[in-house]
Amino acid sequence: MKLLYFAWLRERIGIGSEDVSPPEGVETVAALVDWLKTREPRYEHAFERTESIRVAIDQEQADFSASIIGAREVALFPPVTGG
Amino acid sequence: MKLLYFAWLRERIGIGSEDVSPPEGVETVAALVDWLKTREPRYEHAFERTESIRVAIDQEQADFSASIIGAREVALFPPVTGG
Amino acid sequence: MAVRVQEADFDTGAEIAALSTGRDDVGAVVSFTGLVRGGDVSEMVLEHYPGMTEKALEEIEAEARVRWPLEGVTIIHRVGPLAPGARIVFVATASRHRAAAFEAAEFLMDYLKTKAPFWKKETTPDGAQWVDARETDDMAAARWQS
Amino acid sequence: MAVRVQEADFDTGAEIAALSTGRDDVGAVVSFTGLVRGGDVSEMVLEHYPGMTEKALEEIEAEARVRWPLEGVTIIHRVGPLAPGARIVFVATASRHRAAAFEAAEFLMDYLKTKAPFWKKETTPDGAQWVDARETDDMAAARWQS
Repeated sequence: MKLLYFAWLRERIGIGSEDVSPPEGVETVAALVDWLKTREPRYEHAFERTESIRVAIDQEQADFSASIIGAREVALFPPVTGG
Repeated sequence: MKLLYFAWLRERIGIGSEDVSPPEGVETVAALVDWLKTREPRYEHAFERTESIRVAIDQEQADFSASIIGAREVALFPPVTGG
Repeated sequence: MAVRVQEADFDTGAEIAALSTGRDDVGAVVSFTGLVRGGDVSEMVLEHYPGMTEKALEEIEAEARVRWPLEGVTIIHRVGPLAPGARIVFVATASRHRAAAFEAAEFLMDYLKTKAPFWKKETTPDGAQWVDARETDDMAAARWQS
Repeated sequence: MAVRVQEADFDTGAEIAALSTGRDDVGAVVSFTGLVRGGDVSEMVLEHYPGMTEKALEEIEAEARVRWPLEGVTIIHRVGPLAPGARIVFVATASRHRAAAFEAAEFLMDYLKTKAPFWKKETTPDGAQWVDARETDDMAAARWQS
């Protein structure tokens, strides 16, 4: 599964994308984020306030409760500020 | 006093402007129009439906009840349709 | 000048750019361009009341500037004969924020449609006819009165 | 294509004209141009999510076309570094009548601001900072949901 990070989330994690294989049982965005936070302090720091993080699964907006099973691309980012 | 006519009012009266000296007692737009209607059939025809005629006194929108005493320029025209 | 009545066509891009050129406090420019629609109409002629027209447009602009924080306003209205597809009218508003620019532009058009002394005459296969004022335009203008 | 994401600047006049060129059924074109405001800001950088951005903008356009009778829509958003005064975003709508063109343009901007994956980073004397999302933008977008 490909993960993408944008804006300050990208900067805190230090990379824009990575390929991961979450362990069995990690089936939602929320679980994915919890698992990432256990990996390294930079993830813990990046995801410390999940209420200000948005998610897209395969380029469609989604919720933290959404399933990531079968997803090819999960993007995590702050609220958008374009326009 | 200068009178101006626009759009179909101008066409019905046959001229775009004229100088008039209304008789004493003609002190409002309504009285002016009534006096004009007595002059010739083309005025009678032009002003037959006064509810669809608008007026400006010295280039400011006004009502039929407005005074024309001291006015230099009175314009009569249909509802505007620009834009 | 912010208000122009002219026979000549105008350049929408240049007018939009002029509202923000050389300054960095404008965050939003909204423009409206009105065009002659064809269909049965082969030609349109715009008549106006020289002198009062400019005054009326300037009053409309002044009213918009009282209601919204605007950094700039442009109003251009063409007169004379116009073919289908031709530009008739242009309104542009510049502001720090988009809501003011949008609202002011819509207000300007609604007021212009009901308060500025222009009259349209259309030529169709049935001949030339003066366009009737639309009740929906009066309603659109009325919503700004509170 | 009606939706473009690009580093290059764009020509507002040409974009507005393109929506009515060669046709006579468009009576109204409304455009919005968003610009970088200066003040403390010396530079702005726009980041986006390639692939999803275009998709999101196309969905926003499709939603506008469902809600209003539009003859044309153009959305352009720049990415990369931008100086104060530079154009960032452009939205234009063409319709037979002005109310639809105005409403749709405002809707497109409100939705774009809250749903399209762009992020702004500003450089000020205090350093470079990611711009916070504004609650007023969420409120502006929410009013279209009924």
